[in-house]
Amino acid sequence: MTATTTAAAGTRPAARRPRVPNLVRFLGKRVAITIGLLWGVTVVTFALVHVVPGDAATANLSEQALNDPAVVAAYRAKWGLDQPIWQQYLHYLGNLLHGDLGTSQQTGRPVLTDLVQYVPATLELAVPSMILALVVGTAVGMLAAVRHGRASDQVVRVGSLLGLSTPPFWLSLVVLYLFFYLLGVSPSGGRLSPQFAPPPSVTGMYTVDAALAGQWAAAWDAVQHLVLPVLVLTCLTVATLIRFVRSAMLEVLQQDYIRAAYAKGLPTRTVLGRHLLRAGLVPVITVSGLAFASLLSGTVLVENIFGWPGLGQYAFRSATGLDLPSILGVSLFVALVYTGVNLLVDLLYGLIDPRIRLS
Amino acid sequence: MSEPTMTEPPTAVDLADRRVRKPLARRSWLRRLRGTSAGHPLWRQPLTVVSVTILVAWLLIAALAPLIAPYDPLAQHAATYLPPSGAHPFGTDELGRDILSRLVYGARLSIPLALVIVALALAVGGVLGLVAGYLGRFVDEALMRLTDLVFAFPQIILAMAVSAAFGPSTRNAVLALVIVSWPVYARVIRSAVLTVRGEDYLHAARLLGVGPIRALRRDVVPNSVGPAVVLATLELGNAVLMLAALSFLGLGPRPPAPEWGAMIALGSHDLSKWWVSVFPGLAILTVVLAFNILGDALRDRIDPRYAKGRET
Amino acid sequence: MSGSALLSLDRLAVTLPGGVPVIHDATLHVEPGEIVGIAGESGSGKSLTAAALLNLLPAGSRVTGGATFAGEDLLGLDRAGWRRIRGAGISMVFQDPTAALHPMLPIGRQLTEHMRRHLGLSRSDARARAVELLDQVRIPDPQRTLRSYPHQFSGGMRQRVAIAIALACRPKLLIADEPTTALDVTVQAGILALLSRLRDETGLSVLFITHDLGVLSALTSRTYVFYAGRVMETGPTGALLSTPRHPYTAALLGARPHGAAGVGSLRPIPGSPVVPGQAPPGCPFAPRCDFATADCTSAPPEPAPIGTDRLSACPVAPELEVTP
Amino acid sequence: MTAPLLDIDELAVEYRSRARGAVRAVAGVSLSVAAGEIVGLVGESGCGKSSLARAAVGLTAPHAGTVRFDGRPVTPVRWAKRPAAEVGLQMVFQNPYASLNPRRRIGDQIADGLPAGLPREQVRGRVAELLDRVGMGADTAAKYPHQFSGGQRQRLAIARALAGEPSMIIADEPVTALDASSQAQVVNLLVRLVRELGMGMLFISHDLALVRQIADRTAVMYLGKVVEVAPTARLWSAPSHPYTRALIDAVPTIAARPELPAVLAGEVPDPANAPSGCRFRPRCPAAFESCVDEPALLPIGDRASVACWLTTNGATA
Amino acid sequence: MSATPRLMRRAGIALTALALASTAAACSAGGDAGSAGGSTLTIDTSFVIKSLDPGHVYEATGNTAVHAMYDTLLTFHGADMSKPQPDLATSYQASADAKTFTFHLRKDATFGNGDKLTADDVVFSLNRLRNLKASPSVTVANLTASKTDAYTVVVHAAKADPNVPVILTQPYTGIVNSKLVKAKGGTDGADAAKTDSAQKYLDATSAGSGPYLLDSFDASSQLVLKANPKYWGAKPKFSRVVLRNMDVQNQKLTMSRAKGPELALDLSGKMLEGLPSSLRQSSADDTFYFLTLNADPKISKTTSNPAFVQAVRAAIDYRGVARLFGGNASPAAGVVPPAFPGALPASEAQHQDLAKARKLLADAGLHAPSVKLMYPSITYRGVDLGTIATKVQGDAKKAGIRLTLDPQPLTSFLNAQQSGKVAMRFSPQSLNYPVAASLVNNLAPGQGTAATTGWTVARADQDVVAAGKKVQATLDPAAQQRALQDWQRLLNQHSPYIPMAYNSGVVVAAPTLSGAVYAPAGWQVDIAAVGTK
Repeated sequence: MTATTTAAAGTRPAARRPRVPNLVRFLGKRVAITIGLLWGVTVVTFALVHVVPGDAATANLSEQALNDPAVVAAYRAKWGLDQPIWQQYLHYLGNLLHGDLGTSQQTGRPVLTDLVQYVPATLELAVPSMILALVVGTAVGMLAAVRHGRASDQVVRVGSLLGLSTPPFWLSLVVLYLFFYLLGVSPSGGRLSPQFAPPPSVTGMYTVDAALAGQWAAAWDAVQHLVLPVLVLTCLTVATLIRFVRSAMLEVLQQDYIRAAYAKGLPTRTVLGRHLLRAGLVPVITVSGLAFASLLSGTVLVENIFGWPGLGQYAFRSATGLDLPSILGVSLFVALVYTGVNLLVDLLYGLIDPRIRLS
Repeated sequence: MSEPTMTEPPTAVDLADRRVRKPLARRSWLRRLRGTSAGHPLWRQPLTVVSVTILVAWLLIAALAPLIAPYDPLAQHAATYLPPSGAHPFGTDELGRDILSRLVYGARLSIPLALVIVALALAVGGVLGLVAGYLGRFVDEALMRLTDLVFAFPQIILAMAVSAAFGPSTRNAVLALVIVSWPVYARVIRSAVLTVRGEDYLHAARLLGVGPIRALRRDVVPNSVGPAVVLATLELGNAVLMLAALSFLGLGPRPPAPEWGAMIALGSHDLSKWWVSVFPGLAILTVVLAFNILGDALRDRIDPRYAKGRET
Repeated sequence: MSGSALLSLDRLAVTLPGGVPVIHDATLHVEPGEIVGIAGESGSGKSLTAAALLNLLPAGSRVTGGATFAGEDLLGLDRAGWRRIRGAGISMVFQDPTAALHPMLPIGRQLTEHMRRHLGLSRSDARARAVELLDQVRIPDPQRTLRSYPHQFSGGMRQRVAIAIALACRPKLLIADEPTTALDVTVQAGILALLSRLRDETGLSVLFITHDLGVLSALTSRTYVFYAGRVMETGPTGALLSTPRHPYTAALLGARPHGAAGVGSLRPIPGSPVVPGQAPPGCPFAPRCDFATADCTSAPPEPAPIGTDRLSACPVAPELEVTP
Repeated sequence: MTAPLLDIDELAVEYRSRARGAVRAVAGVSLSVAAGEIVGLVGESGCGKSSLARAAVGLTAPHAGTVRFDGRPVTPVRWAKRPAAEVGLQMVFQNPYASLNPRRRIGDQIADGLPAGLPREQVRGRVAELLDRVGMGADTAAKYPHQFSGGQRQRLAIARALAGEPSMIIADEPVTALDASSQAQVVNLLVRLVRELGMGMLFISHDLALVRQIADRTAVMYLGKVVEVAPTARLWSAPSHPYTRALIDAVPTIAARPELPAVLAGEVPDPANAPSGCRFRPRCPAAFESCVDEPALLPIGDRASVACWLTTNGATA
Repeated sequence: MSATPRLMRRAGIALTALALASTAAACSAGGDAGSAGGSTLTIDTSFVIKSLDPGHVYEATGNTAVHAMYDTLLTFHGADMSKPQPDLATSYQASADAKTFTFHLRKDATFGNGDKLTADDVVFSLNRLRNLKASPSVTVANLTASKTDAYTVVVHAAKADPNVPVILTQPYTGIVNSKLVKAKGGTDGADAAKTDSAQKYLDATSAGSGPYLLDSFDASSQLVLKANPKYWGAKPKFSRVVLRNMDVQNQKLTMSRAKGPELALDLSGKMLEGLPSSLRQSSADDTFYFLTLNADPKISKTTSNPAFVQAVRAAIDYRGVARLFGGNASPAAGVVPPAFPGALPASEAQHQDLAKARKLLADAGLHAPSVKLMYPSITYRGVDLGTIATKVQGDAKKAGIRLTLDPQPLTSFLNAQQSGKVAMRFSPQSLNYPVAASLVNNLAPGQGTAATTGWTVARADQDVVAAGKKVQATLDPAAQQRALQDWQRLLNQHSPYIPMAYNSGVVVAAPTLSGAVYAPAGWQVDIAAVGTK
């Protein structure tokens, strides 16, 4: 009682006018945090890679070459591995500041080039999955919340629990078995059927690139390759989303302003579509950010099974090859995505919830 | 404390915090009534009964594995890739091992390991979160940045890296999963501690001359571990899944351990031998599902906001 | 009771899901242009009565008895019927204006959306009327207010906005559920004055729910005293508060700080209020009542007339001589 | 007059808020409470009453000024254990649902205030005694807070405060969260204890009528400052400050001829942007030129002071 | 010296593969819109490639492509590994001490840009290769090239090595246009490892005289070769060759439906099951899998006990192990795979003899010996090495030997192996260059692999040492092969190596293709030799 009044007291629009520097300060702080985080990522990765017995020379030289100290020394000199670790680290940081992520020891190409190639493949999986999951998750979660306690709610609840409990790699195999092996209606994996050459790269996403190039058959083929992995990833994400949306919406449904909206004589459609959705969206956005992050990591296993040459595969290969520049590149990219998504979530928050705007 | 006039913008990682925030003290009695009317005892909810039954069954299977398994889980019989039959209800694998027996023994790995992972993560995260929340300031800031750092790596990739770096083994897999999962608990406990730090009962105790350590033990800890414990039960299923995922990638317990994820991996080489993968997958599914339902139910009990099956 | 009554409840009973009875045989009427009070402590069922009048009870609640509004049987309404009544016939102001306003929708939107629906106004007409309304509830700078969000206002201002929203579709009856409880006395005075003025200017009927007897005295013409979901006593507010005819009313008055100083002048009501669904058989107040007899614990006493315009559900009421 | 038990001198409390910068919730307040005295502190929400209470008891560090309890400065509660000499200064909190640890038995919480090392038997006896004092049975000690209603909890919280054998109690809106019937019970209990034990009490409330009922002296706060303090009867019958008058007039009363309470124009400004000069000036019906300067709180007779140019000009002139 | 796990590297990259047992499961994806036709040959392979610079190339895909772009002094035709054939060198003479080799170059060879190929280019290429100190440099570290005239080159080996002509067939010894490469930053100086900067250029453009030129190269998707219009030899059948990066299951799928000129390089073992019989398969057993038991008692008392080694040897179910690899695999007889002259006949394949194993253990007083078995946790040619290791573990258990499996990431495995501290390990092995005798360089006591196994000359049986020396000293091919077989038989008696199974590389080609022969020579298939019927 009194607490609410206290919070409300002495506030008038004039006192609340957002000042521009707020946004600048906010973004400035976020950039600082992000830079700190990225720095932390480089330190941790460097440390992790150097704790491991064996180094990049072992991973990247032929066996008989390893028996030749001259070759090993040459290799180490070439990649700077003969310097003390702190010097290697400083060197890396220096290059990083110039936007140079170094050269992958595995592919011999600049890490940036590798990322530019593998990231779109993963995004081609993750983005449609995320969109699908968001649409379905929000709709179903809201439905369950509105029909709270009824049979349909129970079905949704059990369904989402099942989704959360299914190992993604197993689900991938099961859908492959069903749709590829038994029914023969889907491709086994990869991004494109062998008879198609990859379309000229614009976005790096085959579906889009093929469409842009007017290669409709190839675009359609790429879409078919997307179906199963996207299905699996959507299943994973949608379960989390449904649970979250449902509980967020339930929380909102109990708010006085929903009752007030009904009391005004608004039809259910408006109350749910405007008042409920708007308020329930805020927590949903939060979880979407997290879900997208976990989706990106979920792709590792799914990429593995569907032979999808994406970031997860690249990361896996870099990790097993102790390819420090690549590992660092992937880690930095992922951390950047993570902070970017967080920032986006926060900005979206502000967009949706005026109370948070520019505070 | 001060009158916060604006809600702080929550960051995505605060999600875990808000998932299980403080139990409500004051609510309209009407709402409370609605909550309690649905607060059936655990055993009255059919779903919970089913999940408890499944879990108990698995625990029994794990405990009595030698009695239940028809064969030695490691024995390589002559006949490889036998489809399910009377002699081998779930068939045999590439090396002619009985899949049913391996499943049964696999329960001895997955379930206890999940418990260990969650317990360790809870312990590590709990202590750090408690310290950060209670000490605040620099310590808190440092810990939060550290958790950010862990969150910034996708869980499975970090676990993969750790596990790959130190070589596959049960211990390293557990270590890797603890490393990726402790920050969630730290955050939850920290935010619970922050809440408790603003609670009047803590102030009242301090005013009565209760020292900081005693207050921590009696007022702070008991009132802040609850959410983390609830979270832990919800994470048990996740731990089983993550462990299986690592094993699937060959980074879990070493062969020939009958780890379910590794068993699925064996089957993935040849889809036509569907039984090699399908049964271990179902085993994982049932265990995780049971853990999840139970965690849900427990949360409903502890946090009345979630009564009647409201989750996350 | 009165054929011309705007709202009349006849032995209305409400049972919440799970079979918890919360309101018993509530009989009540509101005349056009009248401000009627409902008094009672938390858990007395006064808010649920309000919720029942707008069909806002939790799903699965059961309502029996009679409820007529402007000649229409409320309990027989379908969804469309309720949509018609809500907002345009009966509207409501909630206790906590912070919770009752959608935090993420601009005030203009919240103020106009139901007007456009109920009154069929165009966007600009609705906005014009919104400005008028804000003016009516004395909110400065209405144009800017329409673009603002609830959090930019103080509690008192928010409650004024909520009242404007409630009045937008020219309802005949306004249910005000503890609208000033969360506010400071100085702000409360403003809201009370506003409601009184609105009644005078527009002929609005108000059902005013509060636990503050002083507020009742200042604002209402008649009062119903609720306890444990039952009407204990009813009558003109002045008379009811100066010569209570029910021990509960008297006890409420006694527990209230009043008049000259002096410790001990507060007379607490012994015991604790009844928990809904756990009312004792008989008169629910009997366990806390100084006048209770064995009869009181057998069956709940029926409200009986005292004089011309009062009712009391206490058998000893006629002999009751209590000074507040 | 002997030295006051609680002596607040020019106390200021500031908060840092990200959105508003430094907010001065209490802007230099002097107030004292003598043993056996009940001082009421009233004001609208947001005027700094609670901040004052918390700083006075040591839960927040004051930004400026001092608080003395029994002659010694009160140390803010931080890492160290509270000095034994200060345990005699206790607080009763506003929300009885939040001021008892939900996970500990009532008895244990009360025992927190008893000297360490007391034999268990004595602890039990003392707890029972304290419970009895607040009208609760000895069996209460083994129960948990959720088993009690709000009014009962507040009584338990009082029993806990009594465990520290306080000579001074600061009660911060102790009955605001309670129903009318429980309010009376708790208030009566507090007043009786203060009288019986000869304690002093600072009773903070936004309910003027209630304060009028129990306080010996009443202080009125507005926007972080005390604007008037006087013996309650005098304050009520002859308020000197326009704000005090406005507050009194706003209280709805039960009368034979109902009358709407008087309305005070405007609202409490944001403490972050307090008006210059007299803080009440923008809302004051009697404001005049002098009010652009801030009036000091000056004595106007027996134990009464007011900060208003209307009165003090007259008093000094 | 030899035996790079070249193929293992590919395995590390080729992740879990799905065996497609049914060809009925056809892909619904439509059309033949992009299928290669006309004079384009399509080669499907799982890319393992870092560089197309002959000075750096050593992985499978790179070797295949470089072999098509760069001529070498000598070469092999098809699967015949018996004797190097003329290529850029029309003939050569080896000195009796196997230290000096004189090559006579053909005079009509030109590079892609029309420059004449002379002895200068050969000398530059070979010396640059040595001085780059990259992975392939090791093989030629012993060699120095010089010219006597514009078309005569002398290669001098510091240490006698009769296999120099074979080494000079390898793709990395491909001859580059020295003028061009020098202009692009190349050098053959002693400091080439630091100063040479031509790799970037050579990754994008070919500077060779081979039948094909590089058209385009994308390390992740495809590599396109076009016929060299100025090629001195017979024009290859296909004017354009596309090497496409394709995972194994798609190779199987695409080959199942192949209509045009197309071939796949990575289908082997179980992946071959269910392929249409019309497809042409060419294979050669060129890999072997073996266990290595450390002979150093300081590392392990158990594995250094010859009786234990023999017991393990007797415990393995060789047929069962081979079966796990699929159709083309066979139980091993010795360390030389059947693709190369000098292999032991299949009739000498080893057998399981559990009774013997138990008896050996009992006689040696070894009761329930326990050893850790390390292996790289990779999937190789469609088979998880963990499965094989588990099989070995199961077999050993039957003989009363307890093996604990210790899978390691490839890198850690290689590192541990290098350290020489691994008690027992299991890995696939193939020849570095296609001469079986090269295995002696690596496996003989004190040499590369032996050194990491603690098998020093002092610890070795002197007969084995002598047999190895005999192989190296014998220059006559037929006699050398006999010596090799004797050496292997002795290895089976007295060495810490237990070869378990051979596995093959396979080229699967569309029915219309000819000349698509699997070459166990390092380049998998000679692209220029592929034609149509």
